[in-house]
Amino acid sequence: MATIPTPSLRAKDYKSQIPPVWCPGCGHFAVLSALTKAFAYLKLPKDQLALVSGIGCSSRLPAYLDTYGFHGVHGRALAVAAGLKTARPDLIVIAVGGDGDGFSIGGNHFLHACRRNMDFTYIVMDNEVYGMTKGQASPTTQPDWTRSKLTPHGTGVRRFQPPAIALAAGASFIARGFSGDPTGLSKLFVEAIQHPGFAFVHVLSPCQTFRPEQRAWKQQVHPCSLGTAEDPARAAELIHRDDGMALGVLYAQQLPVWQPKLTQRTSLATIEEAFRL
Amino acid sequence: MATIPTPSLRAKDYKSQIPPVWCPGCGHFAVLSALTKAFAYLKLPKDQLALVSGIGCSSRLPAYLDTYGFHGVHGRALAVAAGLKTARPDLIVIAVGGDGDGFSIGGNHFLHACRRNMDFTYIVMDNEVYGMTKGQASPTTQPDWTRSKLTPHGTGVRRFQPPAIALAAGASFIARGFSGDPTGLSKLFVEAIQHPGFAFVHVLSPCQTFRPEQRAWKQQVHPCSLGTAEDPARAAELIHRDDGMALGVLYAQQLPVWQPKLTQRTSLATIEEAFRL
Amino acid sequence: MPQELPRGSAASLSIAITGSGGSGAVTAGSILLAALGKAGFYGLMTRSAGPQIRGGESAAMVRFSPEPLYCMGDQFDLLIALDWRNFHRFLQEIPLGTASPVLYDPALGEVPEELRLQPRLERPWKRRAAAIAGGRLNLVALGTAGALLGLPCEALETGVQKVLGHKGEAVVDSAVACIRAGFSAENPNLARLPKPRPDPNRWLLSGNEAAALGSLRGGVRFVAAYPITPATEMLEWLAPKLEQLGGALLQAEDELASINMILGGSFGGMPSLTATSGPGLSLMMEGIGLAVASETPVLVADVMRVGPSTGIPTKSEQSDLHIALYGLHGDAPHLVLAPLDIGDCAFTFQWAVGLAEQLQTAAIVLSDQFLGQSRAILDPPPRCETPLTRLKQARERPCRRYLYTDTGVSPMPIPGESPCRYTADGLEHDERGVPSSLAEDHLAQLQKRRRKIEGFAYGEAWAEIQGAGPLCLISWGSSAGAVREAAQRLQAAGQPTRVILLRLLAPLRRESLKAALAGAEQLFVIEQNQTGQLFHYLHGAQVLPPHARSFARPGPLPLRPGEIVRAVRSEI
Amino acid sequence: MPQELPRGSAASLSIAITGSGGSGAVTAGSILLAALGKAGFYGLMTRSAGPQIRGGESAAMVRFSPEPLYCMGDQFDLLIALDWRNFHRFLQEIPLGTASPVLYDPALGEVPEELRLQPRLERPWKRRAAAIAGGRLNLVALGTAGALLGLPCEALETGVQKVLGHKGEAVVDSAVACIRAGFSAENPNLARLPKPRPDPNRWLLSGNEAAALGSLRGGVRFVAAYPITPATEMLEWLAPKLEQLGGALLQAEDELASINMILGGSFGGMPSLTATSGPGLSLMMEGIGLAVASETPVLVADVMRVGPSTGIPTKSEQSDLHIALYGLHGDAPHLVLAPLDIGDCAFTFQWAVGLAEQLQTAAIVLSDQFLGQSRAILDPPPRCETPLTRLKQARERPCRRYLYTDTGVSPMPIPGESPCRYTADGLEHDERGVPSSLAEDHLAQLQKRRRKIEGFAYGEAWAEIQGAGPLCLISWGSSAGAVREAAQRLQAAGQPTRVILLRLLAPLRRESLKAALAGAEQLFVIEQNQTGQLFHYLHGAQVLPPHARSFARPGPLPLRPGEIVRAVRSEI
Ligand SMILES: Cc1ncc(C[n+]2csc(CCOP(=O)(O)OP(=O)(O)O)c2C)c(N)n1
Ligand SMILES: Cc1ncc(C[n+]2csc(CCOP(=O)(O)OP(=O)(O)O)c2C)c(N)n1
Ligand code: SF4
Ligand code: SF4
Ligand SMILES: [Mg+2]
Ligand SMILES: [Mg+2]
Repeated sequence: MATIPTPSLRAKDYKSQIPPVWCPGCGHFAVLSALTKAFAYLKLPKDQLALVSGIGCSSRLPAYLDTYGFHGVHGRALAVAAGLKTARPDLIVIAVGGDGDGFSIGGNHFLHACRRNMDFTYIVMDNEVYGMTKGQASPTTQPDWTRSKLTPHGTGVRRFQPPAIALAAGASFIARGFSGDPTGLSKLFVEAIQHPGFAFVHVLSPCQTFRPEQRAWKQQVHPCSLGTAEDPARAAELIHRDDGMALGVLYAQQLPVWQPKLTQRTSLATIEEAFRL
Repeated sequence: MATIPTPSLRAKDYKSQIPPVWCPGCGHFAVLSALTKAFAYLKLPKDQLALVSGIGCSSRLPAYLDTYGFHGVHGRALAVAAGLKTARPDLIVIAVGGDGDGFSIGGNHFLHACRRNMDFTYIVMDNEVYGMTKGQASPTTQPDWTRSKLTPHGTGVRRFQPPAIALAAGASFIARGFSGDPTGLSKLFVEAIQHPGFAFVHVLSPCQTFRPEQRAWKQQVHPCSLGTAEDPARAAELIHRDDGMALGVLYAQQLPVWQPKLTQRTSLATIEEAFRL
Repeated sequence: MPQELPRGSAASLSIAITGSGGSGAVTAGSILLAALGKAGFYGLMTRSAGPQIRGGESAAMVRFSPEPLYCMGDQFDLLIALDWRNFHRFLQEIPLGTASPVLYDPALGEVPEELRLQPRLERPWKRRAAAIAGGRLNLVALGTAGALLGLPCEALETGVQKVLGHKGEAVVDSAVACIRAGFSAENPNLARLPKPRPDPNRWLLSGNEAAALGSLRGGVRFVAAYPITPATEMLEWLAPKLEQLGGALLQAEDELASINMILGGSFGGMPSLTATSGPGLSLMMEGIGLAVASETPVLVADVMRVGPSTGIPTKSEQSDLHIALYGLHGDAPHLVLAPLDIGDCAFTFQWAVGLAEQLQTAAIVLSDQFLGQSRAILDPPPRCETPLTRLKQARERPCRRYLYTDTGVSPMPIPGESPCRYTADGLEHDERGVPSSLAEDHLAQLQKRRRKIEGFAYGEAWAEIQGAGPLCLISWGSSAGAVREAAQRLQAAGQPTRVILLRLLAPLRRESLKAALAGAEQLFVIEQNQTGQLFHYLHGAQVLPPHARSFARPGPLPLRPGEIVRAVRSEI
Repeated sequence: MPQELPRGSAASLSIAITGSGGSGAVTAGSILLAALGKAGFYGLMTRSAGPQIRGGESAAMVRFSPEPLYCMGDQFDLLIALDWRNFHRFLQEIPLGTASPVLYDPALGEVPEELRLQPRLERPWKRRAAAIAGGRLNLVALGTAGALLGLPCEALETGVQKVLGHKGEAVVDSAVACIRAGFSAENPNLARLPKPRPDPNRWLLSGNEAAALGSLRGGVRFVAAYPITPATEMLEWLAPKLEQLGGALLQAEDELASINMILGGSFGGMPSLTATSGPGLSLMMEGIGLAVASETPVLVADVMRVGPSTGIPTKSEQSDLHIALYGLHGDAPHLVLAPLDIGDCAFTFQWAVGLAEQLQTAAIVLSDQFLGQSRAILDPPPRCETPLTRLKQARERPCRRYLYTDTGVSPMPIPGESPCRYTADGLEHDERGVPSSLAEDHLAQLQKRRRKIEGFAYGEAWAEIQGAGPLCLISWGSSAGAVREAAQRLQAAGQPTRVILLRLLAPLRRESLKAALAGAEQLFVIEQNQTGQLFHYLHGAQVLPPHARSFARPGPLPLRPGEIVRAVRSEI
């Protein structure tokens, strides 16, 4: 079936009819909206958009868009996205999820997605907690956060630094947004989608229910003043100095993109010939 | 049974009777020897040593030592080691394995072991190939290495940089050794075992069979001239400039070690009381 | 010896409290349950929530009786509606008796169409709550309900103290005022139950807590786990308790880590456990296989939820039996157990830890969302008194860790405690643990691992057997409660009935089960899944006669005694 | 209609070539196999190696016959020993007939004690090889053996060209000189077989290659996988071929990635596959469950090795049947198939891809190390001609992706190709894919997923049925070869025998199987594992009479026709 040419779509045309299960005030709402604005700005055809996610409050996002979506299992969104993009380079693929999904159970795929540098976008809604399972510490949680019964004295473990790890793993685009800054966020999504290669957007997206203290983020965020060093070694130093609250593009580089060509050069019959005695 | 006080042991006393399955000339032999030398130097009691590994040529190492050993499944050595050390802080725990085991399938545990900073040592024998499964590209393989039939044009994927990732993940001790420099290696093992916290030793350990070109490493290695910056941001820059051939301690820091105390403060009967109506 | 089937089920009452986000249905239910305990009743409370992560509509379902209870009833005798928003979500879950009244405040809107035939009891809760500083409608409603049920007001006040005490005096005072406001205007005029015998020694706890307690009793001191519904509360309860007992809980990065972490802890000599649910169990299968091959004892609790895949995380089902029995690659004998009720979680988990230790293997214990998250008032759960421990003492050096013994169990020295060092291995190996690809070693090790599991004397606890009739109901795990009650009803109706409730699922005690089945003429295998997983397993083991019937019904609704009675009656 | 059981098995010869590291046993075996093909024989070659990663001792086992062969024989008719170092490792694997000669060069040491009763043929290979520039003892030995077997020297030379051609002219010339040096001194004086009918259209390939080819025939164009023995060669063969055909292979970071990657590829519309072995399969179970629940077609090849856990990676066993059938949590109907011989890998994989696509589910195909790594000369494998494809066309917007249809199959629009967008989900959902925790949605979706798998018309390919005797041998997968040959022998000995070889294991074609079993008086279920996994499965499905017997024997040694015949005879 041929795709009908997309008339100019407004942001809200990208939303589906399904009401989000999110708590009132959850940061993920703003991510959803910012994403639809980026789609509208870029005039992306809905049929060509594929949103892929794992499990978590944040990972519920794909169903709230009127695009294609794949809501898979916990932690594997990047693997699904890599497979989809390999098989269908023509699609615009966007993986989304939470800090638990992406940095805890999904950490290995994060490392290897950064290295592989396929042309898709990864949006992590980081609320420094496992929202869906009712409030346990995630890799980005402060070591002294004692509100989870699972770690009543805090985890005592240093925080996972998403941009630093992405850079060390070889990512070519690293940005940070904040769901309290929807316009800025939307712009970052536009840049990320346009970036050729793996684009990682780390979004500070507060959890109203289990981390109400994150309301203070509004006061703590600030524009990134690091500059975007082209030299990864220099960028590494800068990103290691990042206080976790700097918004903007933290690093961007043009690097080789992994994508097989998918052009047929021979027939199966020819291949079979080789088995003859 | 009380442990018999260890008489002075020689390096070879730490070896078991089991003949290694390794190919003649395999770099892993030197790692085995250097390890026994470090044990002898540190006068470690054999009963208190626990070597933990995954699957791969390199992961076969524990059985070749006359210590306790746990040869588990592919990629999970660090998880086994973390559990063992949590339950038995009195033991000297050493996890060993290969680049495939540690950086491909085991990548997530690597990240989280670096963050958690428990007091054990992790030795990766990196030969930039999957030896055991007969020569496929690993995460540290050059992107243009075309000798694996699985990736006949090379992987086209940037290499995994173990020290940079370890640092970004929060590791407190990062060193690189070379199996062609057994004395230096042995010294690094001593330092790593003595380091309080997670000590990662990246060992260049050539695969004779599938990467014969690695014989040239002898000419390429050089002492680390980076200095060991205390400041992780500065260290990050230095480590990003690392050419992968620098030998020595690349980074060392005293950081909080994760280890629960394991002292009993109450009885189960008391705990049960709370269920009474 | 089968016990006698308890006489006809005692009278019970079932109450549902429903409300939308923030209306406090669950708080009211919790207070009610505590009050019932105080008043001398046994009881059971389950909860249900809408799809929202938090603050969505929710319902508390409470059943109580002067006698112990193991399942929810067929229908509800009273519905307390705190409001009507999203009430339809609970319709299926809350079947009302035709004469069951609906208790509500008309100020909060119209009674939904579906309930138009129910008797109505209208009360001005909203107005009364408004008259109290910090007043809450749910508590006024609870006062009314308590009075109608004939509960003493003090019992409700004790309940308030138990549930809200940690919120401070002001909250408690206001809550008590609400309860009294609702209470004072009523006379007990609902069906009343026989007078209960109060006993302050009874316990109030959830199955997840009982399971955790049983594990501690069994000796578990190390836990590694990754959060997942509905297993998380078991872990949350354990974390501080382990610490107090000199143990530790390690929050893992994923389930691959958690299973391998407990292998490490157990290798170090500490009885170790992880708890998860279906998706996590799937991820652990490789590690469990390593426990089997390397003979490292571990306990894996699977608090089952509706499957397949992510399924319905908050609802109960017994559909992980097959993966628990058969989910390992290779021939990998191990233990599978299931607790039969909330209290039995303590016994079964304790026993499972002991068996895993004794037999140096993996034990998978199948609890479920219903058992795990329901709270019950019950007699203190008995301990498992059989001493089961790990054989640690080795004589030889180098150690023959996988020595061929008559029992199949070999000595497992502990690092730091013995000079009999060895390397554990998941590769096939010889007696010393040296990897071997020889047919004779493989066969001998396969046989050893099978022998130790199959040859062990498990005693009587493998099943609960009650009654001796020609009609036989076979079940397992959390369905046991409904099956037991169905059997009591059939028996009371003059149909001599026998129930066989399997606690040890693997290894199947074939001979004992066959003996228990002797003389059974009509057999039903009853379980809460779609495909009859136990039924096929028992047939696979050739213990069932060809005319045995499967009654299998998937979740998310709980199995009810009435539907079992109906299913059985329609077939005999 | 069962086919007739082929008449008594044709005469065959079995040759073993053994040697220590670097002696070239496998090269000699490969040349011999190619030469046999050229000479018109059918044949089969397996290899065995010591524990060293590379360069350790190795053995090549070759069996050939003028008729097609599907398994190794009972014993070897000739042993060619290139040296004696570590020979004892192969003792169990290479049972020699009492009159089978040992062919060797006495210059390389003493014949081991265990062989002292065998006839000996001594040849001065070492000396002859030394006389040739670049001369190699294994090739001289091969020349001798070829001559003794009555092979034309040209056939051996063609074999050299095939196997060593890529090493350049000098190597080939020297090799040919060696062959001739060994050959010229001999007269064919070993047992000779009936004259074969040469046919250049025959193929020479391994089961892993055939499986890969079948997958391509079925339409697979995307593969993601992580290396593991003995599945790697399947992937290594596929990588360049996919590229030529406009597809791609992605080497994943682990098996969790590979299964989820192919879910992504398949969601994008490309038939997708991964290949692994036991440990990797364990790790994929969660992802396979997601394929089932989200109805995303994928094919998972499990090239089985000895289990449990890491087991014996280089040896064959059929012990992953249970995990393949039952290893998913929840009620998760899916497809399980197994190829019956090397050539059948092509058919079964092609069919499995089609079924997965047609039924939008996961298909697990159980090959094994024996099938996968053996090489065979055979007639070109037939194609599966039934067109099976994915239903893509949807009509509605928003799409009812999980529409309840009569077949249970719903339209699956492809991103970028249809405006009927939807979100696939592994949470339980309604017809539109919206997550739902309602009992009615769960039940309806469970039934839909079951209906599509169980209600499909699979046709005749579910099993190969041969013969019609009252003695019935039931088997599956790679044991089929030995069972077929055992049946032929029993039949030839006057015992009318029927064989039922199951290719489709799940869903079990119960009615068809029951029909096929009609009149069978003695039944044996034969398989290569310890616990009788198929036997229990068939009992679980209630298709076997109580007197059916299990003949289950684990790896690593291959099942041999003779031991099956003996086992059957001892019971009837
Ligand atoms: C294999 C597996 N393990 C655990 C879970 C339970 N689980 C569901 S969501 C979640 C964490 C979600 O946290 P995050 O990704 O940060 O998302 P958030 O809810 O905070 O947006 C967990 C642990 C699961 N569904 N599957
Ligand atoms: C779950 C699982 N997947 C794959 C394998 C196959 N496998 C065994 S070892 C290995 C790679 C070993 O490479 P490395 O860790 O670098 O060790 P080396 O052999 O090079 O020393 C692989 C992929 C396995 N055993 N288990
Ligand atoms: S629990 Fe937190 S993350 Fe989840 S929906 Fe609510 S506010 Fe958002
Ligand atoms: S294959 Fe390579 S890594 Fe493995 S033992 Fe041989 S030389 Fe060492
Ligand atoms: Mg989160
Ligand atoms: Mg390696």
